[in-house]
Amino acid sequence: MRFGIVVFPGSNCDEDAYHAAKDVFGQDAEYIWHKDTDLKGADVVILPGGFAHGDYLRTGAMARFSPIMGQVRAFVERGGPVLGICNGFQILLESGLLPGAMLRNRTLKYRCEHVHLRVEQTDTPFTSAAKVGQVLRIPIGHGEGNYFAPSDMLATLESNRQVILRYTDPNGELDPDSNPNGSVNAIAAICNESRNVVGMMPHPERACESLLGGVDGRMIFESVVETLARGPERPALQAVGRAF
Amino acid sequence: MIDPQVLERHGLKPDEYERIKQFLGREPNLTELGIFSVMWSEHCSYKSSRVHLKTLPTTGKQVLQGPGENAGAVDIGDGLAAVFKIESHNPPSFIEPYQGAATGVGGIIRDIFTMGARPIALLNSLRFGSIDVPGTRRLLEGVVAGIAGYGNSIGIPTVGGEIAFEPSYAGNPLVNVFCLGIAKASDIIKGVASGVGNSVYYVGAKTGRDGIHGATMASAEFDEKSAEKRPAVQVGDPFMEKLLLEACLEVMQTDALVGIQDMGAAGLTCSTTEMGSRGGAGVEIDIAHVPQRESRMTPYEIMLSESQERMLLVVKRGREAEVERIFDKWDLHAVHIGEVTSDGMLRVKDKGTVVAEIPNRALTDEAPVYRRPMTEPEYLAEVRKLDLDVLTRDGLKAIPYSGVGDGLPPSRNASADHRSLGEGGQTVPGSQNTALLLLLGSATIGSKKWVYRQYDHMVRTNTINYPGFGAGVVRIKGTDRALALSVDGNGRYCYLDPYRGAMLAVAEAARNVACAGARPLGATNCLNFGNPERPAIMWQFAKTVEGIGAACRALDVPITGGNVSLYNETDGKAIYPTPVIGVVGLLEHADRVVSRRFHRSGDAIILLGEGHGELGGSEYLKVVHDLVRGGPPSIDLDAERALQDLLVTLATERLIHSAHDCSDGGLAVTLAECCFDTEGMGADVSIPGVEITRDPALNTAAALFGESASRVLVSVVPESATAVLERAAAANVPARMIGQTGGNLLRIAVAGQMAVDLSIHEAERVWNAAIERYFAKRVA
Amino acid sequence: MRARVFVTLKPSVFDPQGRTIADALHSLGYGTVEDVRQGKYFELDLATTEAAQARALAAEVADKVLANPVIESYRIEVD
Amino acid sequence: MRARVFVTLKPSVFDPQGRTIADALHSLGYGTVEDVRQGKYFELDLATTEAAQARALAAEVADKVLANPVIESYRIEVD
Ligand SMILES: Nc1ncnc2c1ncn2[C@@H]1O[C@H](COP(=O)(O)OP(=O)(O)O)[C@@H](O)[C@H]1O
Ligand SMILES: [Mg+2]
Repeated sequence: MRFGIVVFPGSNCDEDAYHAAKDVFGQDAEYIWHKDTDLKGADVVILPGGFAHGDYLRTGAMARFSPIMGQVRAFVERGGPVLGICNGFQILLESGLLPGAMLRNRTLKYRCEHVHLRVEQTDTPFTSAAKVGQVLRIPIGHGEGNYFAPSDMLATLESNRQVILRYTDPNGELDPDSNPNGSVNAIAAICNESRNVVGMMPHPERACESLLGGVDGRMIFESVVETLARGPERPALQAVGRAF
Repeated sequence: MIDPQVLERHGLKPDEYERIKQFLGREPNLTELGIFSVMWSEHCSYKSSRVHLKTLPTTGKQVLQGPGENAGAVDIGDGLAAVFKIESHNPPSFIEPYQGAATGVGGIIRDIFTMGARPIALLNSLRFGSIDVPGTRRLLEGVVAGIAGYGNSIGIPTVGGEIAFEPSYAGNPLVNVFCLGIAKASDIIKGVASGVGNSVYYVGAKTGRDGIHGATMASAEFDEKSAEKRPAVQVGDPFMEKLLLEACLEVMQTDALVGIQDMGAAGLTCSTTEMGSRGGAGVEIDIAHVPQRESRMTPYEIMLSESQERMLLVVKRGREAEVERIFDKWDLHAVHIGEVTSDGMLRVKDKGTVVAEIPNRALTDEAPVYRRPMTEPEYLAEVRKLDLDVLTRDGLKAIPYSGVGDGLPPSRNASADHRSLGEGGQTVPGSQNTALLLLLGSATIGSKKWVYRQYDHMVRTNTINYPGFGAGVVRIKGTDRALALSVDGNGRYCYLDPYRGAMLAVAEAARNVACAGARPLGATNCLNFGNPERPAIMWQFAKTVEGIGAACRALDVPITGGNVSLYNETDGKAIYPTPVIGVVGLLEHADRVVSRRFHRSGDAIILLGEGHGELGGSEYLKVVHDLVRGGPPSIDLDAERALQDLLVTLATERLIHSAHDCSDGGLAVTLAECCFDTEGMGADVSIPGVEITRDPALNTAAALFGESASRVLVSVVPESATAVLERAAAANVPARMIGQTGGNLLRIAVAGQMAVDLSIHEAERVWNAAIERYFAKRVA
Repeated sequence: MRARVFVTLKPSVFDPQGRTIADALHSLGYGTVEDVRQGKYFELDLATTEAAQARALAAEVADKVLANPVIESYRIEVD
Repeated sequence: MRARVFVTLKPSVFDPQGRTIADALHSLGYGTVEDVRQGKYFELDLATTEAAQARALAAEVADKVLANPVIESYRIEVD
């Protein structure tokens, strides 16, 4: 199966996502330049981390106008799986493919470190290999990962079970000190209503090889590889995740 | 029109002006004078340092590129080269910490990718005044944010560094940044202009009036009036640099390129003349074609501007369209501004009219070189005296400390006189515990997590030893190998003895790399000093270079490049002489990397090397007794070499679980650091005593906190302990088993007497808070 | 003409920068500064000489690019 | 009272952010937006009812905290 990795000017985790897909998981991978007009036959699209257009103005604010985003939108509408990692998540928010917005980290500082995440939902193509409640240790690296949604939007997100990962302590318990950026409801990842688009601030591609200090990010890639291998029909809905 | 005031403003001496006239056979015009002034500035010409730098060892079979190019390179096998260099950005970072540090990072990255190498790691070495002085925190916060802002955005991980706080840097913080890149050994690209008729291209940001005379500023002391002289600050544009980086690397895949250089200090002037001079050619440009950000810029301004993120390229004639197309893809517009000529001249035109015409050679090879007078500084005789008996009267017993129950780690008020604080008179129980906590909680020794957490240290998914765990280590994708990197220097040591201090800096950087299991291959150096026109400073400089040379020869780490930053003075007070050494080492097997932290409970702890209780110049004397005195530790370079070779062997044979070198704070601090980030694993050790005075407590302190060189703590599974001791014996390295890991306490007995007995949890909390606590309130 | 666009976080959105500055000012003794909100400010040079046109253009650009309607609102001045 | 402080980069200082935004607007077809400069905008709530006092306080705060005098200048409005 083929991963399409979109490269915006200023993307800087594009090679990392490519390396994970191709070298670690042995899948086909293609870079897709932001001015390209087709997705090169990708079965799954990754919007990688980085600083598209320098993240000047607002993170992701200018990338959403890139020509390729029209194709990404059409792919989403066809039900294709799309993963936005870090800056990719921010771009999905700015494009309206996911709800909400990012604010600067509560500490106003960029933060790069490992965090713990609790898996809340497994009926997405990127978490299907996980168990609800499972705790993952995956690094973050961002200055603007403080997820925000107005209260009504937030209520909808929660009741639709669109919150996929939350920041927790190592035992999977919510704890303000374990929330690295101040995200509302400790949200680290969400999906869209049709559940085929996932945005996450942590970097799973940085946690796929034991040499790099952890392999908990593999689950994200394994999920989508399995999901696509299983064919077009959707995985059965799993048990509802823990309520917030 | 060129009167003495004009000359002075250009930092040119009357005799230098006479030489200029001789070269030209006429009076220069103002543009030409400006060009001479920047090219003959200390920063570009190395006129005071050159004679000394020439003595450094720069060759070796691993060296692919020595000093003289934009960066040095060493062979790392598999047909690959490690390209690396260090650069200072001290005065700009004092004026505007964020932008100063950010543009420093931008500059060193350009130096690396101009060589055809993809930059894959950054390090930084920082010096500030005491952390409890108000101005320091603003500088620290700005500098760290600037390094983060640029490096994170462009996507190059910052994998290590060092920071020290000393009053001598209060008015002159040091910001040294190191960058490493990887290139195909056969594809290293040079900064040359050659081939008459080849095209000269300008690409990148437009030229503005920023940073004009930055190079001469970097060569002049600060004084009260410098506030007025402040040139416009350069603002970094990491996004532009990212585009340049990708586009230039793509252009380099073609063979359309002859040479390339970034426009750093002295901008267009320096890049045109240096490229021409390396290629034995001339360069002719027309500044009317130079993209300009501001209107009505003069030739003088355009030639001297230091706007960031600009590159100069020489492209083969006929291949221009290919190159332009690649830049267009990245939304960059490469502009043809001139060509290579045969006459060896730098010729600058403005819409066809010649506005400057100077032989390249006069600006580069023939720039002035000075053998400045040197004398041993007077302060040395005094500071070398260390009377330990004075300490025993009112030192050790005087530590004002009442535990950490208040939630705050101990700290000494730097401005308070410790003597008066000690008037209570009686011995504090557990005074060695207290001293250890004071050291762990001091900003220079404490955890730097507050700093490196702001740096993306994982992007590019190569980092296998994170900052905070010893040397930074990055694997080389597509091979089994990895590179270990460390930058080190101790200004206090060099202040007390520049020759020995410099040797210790080289030894420490190489030792840190060897602790990771890597064989040191090469080094780069950044020499930060005061005003070289003062004989005492020049003496410090010369001794330092001698020391670096001696150590690099003995350890077989040739110097492949570096940077000199002089005039680091405020109101006539110089910084500590501060060489910073960056060493790159090679691990044949990435998965055999070793880090500082203990791995497993029940492991044997072995001390390699021997302590002699050397307290001169130590952190202990500074932090606990407020004293900067004595000679720094002695060093036997042969013993150091043997130790480093042994470390590589032990790692390669997978005999050790961890390795950490004893430096600042001595064995006790090192041992504590081995316990940190292990979820509270302790250690129980017993070390021999030393006898340096009659006072038993001070002898104990010397055994714990003395900073004798060439020592490393390793941990090993008990079954391997004998093998390790045997390898050490065979290598002629003193080694002794001193205890084992386990429990949740750090217990150290000295000469059979329990001297330190602390909970790791407590010690780690103090260490973690050392810097963070000064910023904790700022969290919203 | 020049248009000025002020983008601020909506009142319901927590403003970490404003909060931090307010705290810093308090610790410096500026208790009279009760609250601080931080926003962005843009100066647009427009190739038009009509105020109404300038305002409309600035509003379009603000809607589309300069402000994120989920968290921000904006105000325009033209002179 | 409320004071508004506008902080902008001094004219001689390069504003890469403004430049990049302008470029983006051009590629979106907004050629009439000739240039963009980006700055910061602060709203200060002040516990004072006198305009002169408010202005003086805002200026002091801008000097000390809000603006970086090396590269930025500021302007104050009070209402
Ligand atoms: N400015 C910095 N940037 C990144 N990492 C740093 C910085 N300062 C210190 N570190 C990291 O903290 C650890 C301790 O630094 P240092 O005390 O200099 O170590 P050592 O004593 O082994 O030389 C190292 O791993 C180093 O890389
Ligand atoms: Mg060090």
